[in-house]
Amino acid sequence: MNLLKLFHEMYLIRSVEKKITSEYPKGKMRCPVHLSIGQEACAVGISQNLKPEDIVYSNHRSHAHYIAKGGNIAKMISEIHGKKNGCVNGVGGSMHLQDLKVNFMASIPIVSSSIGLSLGAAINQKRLKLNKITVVFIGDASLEEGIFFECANFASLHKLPILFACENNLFSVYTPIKERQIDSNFKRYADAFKIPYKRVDGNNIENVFNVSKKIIKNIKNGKGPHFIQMDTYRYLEHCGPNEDDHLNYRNKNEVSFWKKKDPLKVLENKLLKKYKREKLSYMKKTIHRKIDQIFSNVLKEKYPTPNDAKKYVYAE
Amino acid sequence: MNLLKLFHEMYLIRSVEKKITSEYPKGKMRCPVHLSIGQEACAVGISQNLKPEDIVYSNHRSHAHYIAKGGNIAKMISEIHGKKNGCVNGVGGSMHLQDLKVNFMASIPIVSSSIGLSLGAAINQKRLKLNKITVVFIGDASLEEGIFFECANFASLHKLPILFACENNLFSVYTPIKERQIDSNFKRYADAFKIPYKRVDGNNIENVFNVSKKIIKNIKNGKGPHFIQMDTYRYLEHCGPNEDDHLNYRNKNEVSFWKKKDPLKVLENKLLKKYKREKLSYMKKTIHRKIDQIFSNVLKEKYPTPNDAKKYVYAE
Amino acid sequence: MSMQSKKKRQISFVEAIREGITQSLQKDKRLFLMGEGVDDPASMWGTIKGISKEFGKKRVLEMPVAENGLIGAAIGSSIAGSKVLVNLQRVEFSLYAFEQIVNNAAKSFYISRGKHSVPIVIRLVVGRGWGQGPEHAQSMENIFSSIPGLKVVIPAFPNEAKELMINSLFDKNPVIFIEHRWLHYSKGVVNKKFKISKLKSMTKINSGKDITIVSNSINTLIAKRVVDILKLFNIKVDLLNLVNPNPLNLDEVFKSVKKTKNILTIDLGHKNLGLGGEIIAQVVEKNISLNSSPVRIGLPFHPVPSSVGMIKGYYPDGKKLLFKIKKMLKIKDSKFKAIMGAYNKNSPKIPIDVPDPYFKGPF
Amino acid sequence: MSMQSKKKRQISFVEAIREGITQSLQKDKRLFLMGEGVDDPASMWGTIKGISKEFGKKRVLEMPVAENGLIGAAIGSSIAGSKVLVNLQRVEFSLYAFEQIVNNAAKSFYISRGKHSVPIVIRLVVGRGWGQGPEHAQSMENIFSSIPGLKVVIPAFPNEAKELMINSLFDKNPVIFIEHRWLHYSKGVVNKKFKISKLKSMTKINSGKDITIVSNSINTLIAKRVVDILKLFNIKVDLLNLVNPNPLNLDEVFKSVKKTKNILTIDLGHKNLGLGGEIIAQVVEKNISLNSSPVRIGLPFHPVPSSVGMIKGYYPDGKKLLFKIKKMLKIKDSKFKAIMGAYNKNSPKIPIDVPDPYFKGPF
Ligand SMILES: Cc1ncc(C[n+]2csc(CCOP(=O)(O)OP(=O)(O)O)c2C)c(N)n1
Ligand SMILES: Cc1ncc(C[n+]2csc(CCOP(=O)(O)OP(=O)(O)O)c2C)c(N)n1
Ligand SMILES: [Mg+2]
Ligand SMILES: [Mg+2]
Repeated sequence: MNLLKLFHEMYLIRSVEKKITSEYPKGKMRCPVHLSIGQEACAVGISQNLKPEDIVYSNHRSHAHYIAKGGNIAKMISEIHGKKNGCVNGVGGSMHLQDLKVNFMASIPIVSSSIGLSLGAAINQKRLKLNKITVVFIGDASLEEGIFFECANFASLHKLPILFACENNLFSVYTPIKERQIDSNFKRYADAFKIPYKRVDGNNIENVFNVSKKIIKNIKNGKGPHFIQMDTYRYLEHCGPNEDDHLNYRNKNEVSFWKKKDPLKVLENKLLKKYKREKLSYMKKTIHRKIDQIFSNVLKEKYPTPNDAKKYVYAE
Repeated sequence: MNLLKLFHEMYLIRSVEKKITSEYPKGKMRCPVHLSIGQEACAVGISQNLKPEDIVYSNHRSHAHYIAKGGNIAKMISEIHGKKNGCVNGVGGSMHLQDLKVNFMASIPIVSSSIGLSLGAAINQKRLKLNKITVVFIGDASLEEGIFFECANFASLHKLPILFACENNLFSVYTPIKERQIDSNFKRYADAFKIPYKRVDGNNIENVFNVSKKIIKNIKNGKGPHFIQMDTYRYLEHCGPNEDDHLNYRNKNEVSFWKKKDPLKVLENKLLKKYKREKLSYMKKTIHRKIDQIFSNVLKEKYPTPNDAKKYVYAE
Repeated sequence: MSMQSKKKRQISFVEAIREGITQSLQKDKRLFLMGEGVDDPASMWGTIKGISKEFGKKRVLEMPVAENGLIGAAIGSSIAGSKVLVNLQRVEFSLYAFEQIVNNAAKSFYISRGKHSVPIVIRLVVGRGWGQGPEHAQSMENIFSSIPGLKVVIPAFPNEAKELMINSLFDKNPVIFIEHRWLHYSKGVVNKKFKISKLKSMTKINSGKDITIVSNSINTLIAKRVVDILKLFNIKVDLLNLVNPNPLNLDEVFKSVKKTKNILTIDLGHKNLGLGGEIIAQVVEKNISLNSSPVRIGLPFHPVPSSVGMIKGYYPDGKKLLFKIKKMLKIKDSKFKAIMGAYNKNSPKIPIDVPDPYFKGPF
Repeated sequence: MSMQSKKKRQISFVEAIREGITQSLQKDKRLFLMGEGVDDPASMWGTIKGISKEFGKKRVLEMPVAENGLIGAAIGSSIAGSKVLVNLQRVEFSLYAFEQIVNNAAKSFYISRGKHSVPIVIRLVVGRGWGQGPEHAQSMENIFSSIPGLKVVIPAFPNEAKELMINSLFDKNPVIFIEHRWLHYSKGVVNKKFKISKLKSMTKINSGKDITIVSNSINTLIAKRVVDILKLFNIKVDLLNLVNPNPLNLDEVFKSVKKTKNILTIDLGHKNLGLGGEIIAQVVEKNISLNSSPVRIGLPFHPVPSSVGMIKGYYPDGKKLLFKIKKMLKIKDSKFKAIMGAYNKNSPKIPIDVPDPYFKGPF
């Protein structure tokens, strides 16, 4: 486990998203954005254990998953700006990121709709003995849609190489989990299909990394589907670049509890015991420079045209 | 527990369905029929604990549920014959039986589609403090459709007065459960939602009756949803009046194992220790006479007209 | 407050919806609300704000993210005697519940021979803007309108929104209530009174002898702006606002086209297999003689892209409409130039992915 | 075997489908089957009988009763590089998977800018008979045809069934393959050879100058019988069999109607918002001059009842068709009587809820 690498990835994601929050009000990013600030450890901890050949599917809150899997950041920023050189030429916006070069197959904004697709990917991996796995990132609300259970059943029955990676941030939009499910321990669901289950502090990157490393090894060794529950917290509003705690739908203590456990802070404090502050500062500066560059480049990029919009309705 | 009554109900159902098998080849019943022969104890054992005000929903295999709840048999036979005096005027056929007089709300032929409706009925009962319950009869395959899980979650979250009454006859059409689910113990699913669960021999009417009696009391007492798994077996083909064991999709030993445990035979043997054979013969004869009468009356009934078909598309 | 000032009260589409729902909840104890986030701070863009406070949690049931079970439960509750208003933030979320809608909502009354009525209203928000993209901006009124047993209701103006909401909530049939996201911003005069009436097929927004336009939702606003300009040039449009396309009753369209001998339709969704095609087919089946070939406007046959660059020309707008009308009515170039000039003067240049200020009304 | 006898080989629609699937499985290793009961004794009315034995369980994946997950998985497998044939016994079962079909199947190619193609075929059986009733006998080709990105394929004859099955399986797009239950009984000459060609919009079943009829599936058989009778009376029909209504290309219809100046359409499902309406709208938009008002035949706007008593007149039949044609072509009463006589002679009286022997072919 390379802690510096883990920090680098998390810091990269955080910084990209912070840049989005500061630029968003200018009105150049004209699509809804669901930010992962606070949840970076989940995406990074898992993805650092994946090979480029392994498949990842994501949902509406896709930026962290995309970057963690190695997705091209410039293309993501272009996509959010609706530019032609975006990862899907501007046709999808933030909720439809994909980068096939790293098998980040797709982000699907309909809750749980990606689970069926992921199951299909895993069926393929098993049928063709590809020795690859599929990870599907889902939120806590995803476990309320029937399709999750349909797919969990089949995955277990056929011992498919799939990891259900569930980020439990305790909310679906403004609605707390206790108004939606009987409790927030998802072992119940995994047990229903005899799927091995682990629960980790999703803000603790070392934890996520270590636990998912073992799980992913198991899956590759043919042990079938696994479920990992990562408890974490989103800092900003469900959709958009702002804080929304003035709306009082979340308990103030809960918010500060989680912010104290900020995944970057925790790791940074640890790193500072081993490395000089300058080393980290340099890393950060490099990251910021790269991001600033991307954000200034994107403004020069062209928009796609109505003619582009007519393409790719049908394959020839 | 009135064993004679239980026997009477089961014998009635069995005889109606046997009559259907013998008359069906004549081509007067021109709709698909899914018979419950072999599974009668499930419907009767539960329904004998229900009040007329309690609501029942059924599926494609609805005859036993309908009769056990006290549905009008003549109207059912008329319905299967497509006659105007059928319980839904011939518009639905065997797969759409309903008799609102006894709150047998509907039979829904799409697998699991009734579960949502049942949840709604139970929401009503709870909201309006009606002190009634809803029973939804489902098959083992029903537990594969996502909507079951969606509804189980909500039922548990809101402690709704609903009984998931699952008849596990080990098959979905020709496909055995082991090709569809990881095992045939459904406690896993109930546990996922902390729903109290009981498993009974679905061919043992006393068992079904006693266990469901307690469960139904619990539900009425506000203990929320319950799940009962009743293991049983269908004798005839999935759909239609014939045996189909020559197709060899079921193990011969399995078939004879279950036939030995025939719910009627078991109870009849017990009754014969207490009552004279004549008493039972008389009961049977009365039942047959009633059924013969119904089947001869139905032939004189009128068909609905194309004009009838145009009615009730919209409520005024 | 005098009758006069009452009549003139202006409120937004959002407030009109909320007033309709609130008054209906007061009038009918059997009615309750279900949905995801029905009790949250956004509360469906404010359309149900404060309702759970006013009426209590029993009338406002928060649901898990499980549309199939949720809509099934709404249908089941209504069969059992309640009335349910289901709130979904996007039309796409209802796709998970399509089986329940097509089989149970639409057919229970039919199958039960009138014993099970299904008085539910499913609010579905459709529409464009801010790069929502291919899975958050579809419009499916044609699909819901093709299913017998469902009603489909589509308001265009604040007063209609309230009126139709009440009428839908007091209709005994399952109603798919389609709200265009951009209309939420509009304002207009809305009667404070609670009044139930029958759902009517369409409302006449303008009377004229030259051409019939059939549209609904935001397209009626687009058309109205054009109609008002054309009026200045003595071109008179019969503008019919098809608020209830299922069940489809086109008597008013037939009457209108017999008079104008010209028909143009505007679909909210794709032109292909849209309502416009059905309307035109029924008109020509009736052998109503026409002075020009019927014209349809609607979305092209591809998904909604997210980027502002791509959606140029994707949605119907006033200019497109004017060009079609020019051709149909053979308006002379010189006159048309004047018309366009007037139209442009009246239409500020604004980004394509945010609502035009015109849509704010007042109406 | 000589070329001649090869050409004359007659097999059933069921066998034709099976042959198409079998040959495709041989040609393309990426293809596999999914579904409920794909390996059972009924094996989709025999259309996939023996396939799991011949190709092994790896090519035939039995699935739980979970259509949404199943179709999602089929789409996901195809995006990942496989090709999948999904088998559903009734169109209604696909309604649970509508979200997957509308969003993921139809839009993945578009959203991924051509990177994810979705080569799946979803077989849906539709159709009438034996009291299936309101939830087992619907027909939804219009709904699937209204969704950009999906293809819809509807064979009418055994040779078409094989050809279209192969072409669908080798098409890169998601195909909804609609089989009418009654066609399974029909027989016809089917080429043994495996041949991939492009999906065409329609096939011409008969050439004529007097009237254009557009139909598909079983309605094409119904029309063919009428067309053959009319031929005896020197009335010549252009009979177009619309095998691929999505994407809809009506060039042949326009050409035909320009010649015949009369058009009649037959919908498999409800007439309202059906394909017929779209066809007629496009014809009149093109300002093609007509000698008679266009006519549509299709199912009335209510669910399918189960009882034999109720379905009289529900489905299109030859007589209804003849009456419409009489009116359109102004056929004299005396001549029409003779036509009817000939038609009746050729049409045995049989129950309304079982397939007419005519539908057995050979075609
Ligand atoms: C089928 C469907 N229903 C509702 C929504 C609206 N919606 C978008 S994100 C979201 C919350 C999902 O919560 P969760 O899965 O926990 O992810 P989180 O946003 O917390 O990361 C909802 C309800 C949707 N996109 N799709
Ligand atoms: C959604 C859906 N998928 C498939 C079917 C076809 N089908 C009818 S009954 C049945 C078997 C259901 O099995 P189970 O629930 O165990 O009930 P059983 O027939 O064994 O009583 C199936 C698959 C259907 N009616 N609905
Ligand atoms: Mg969440
Ligand atoms: Mg079963």
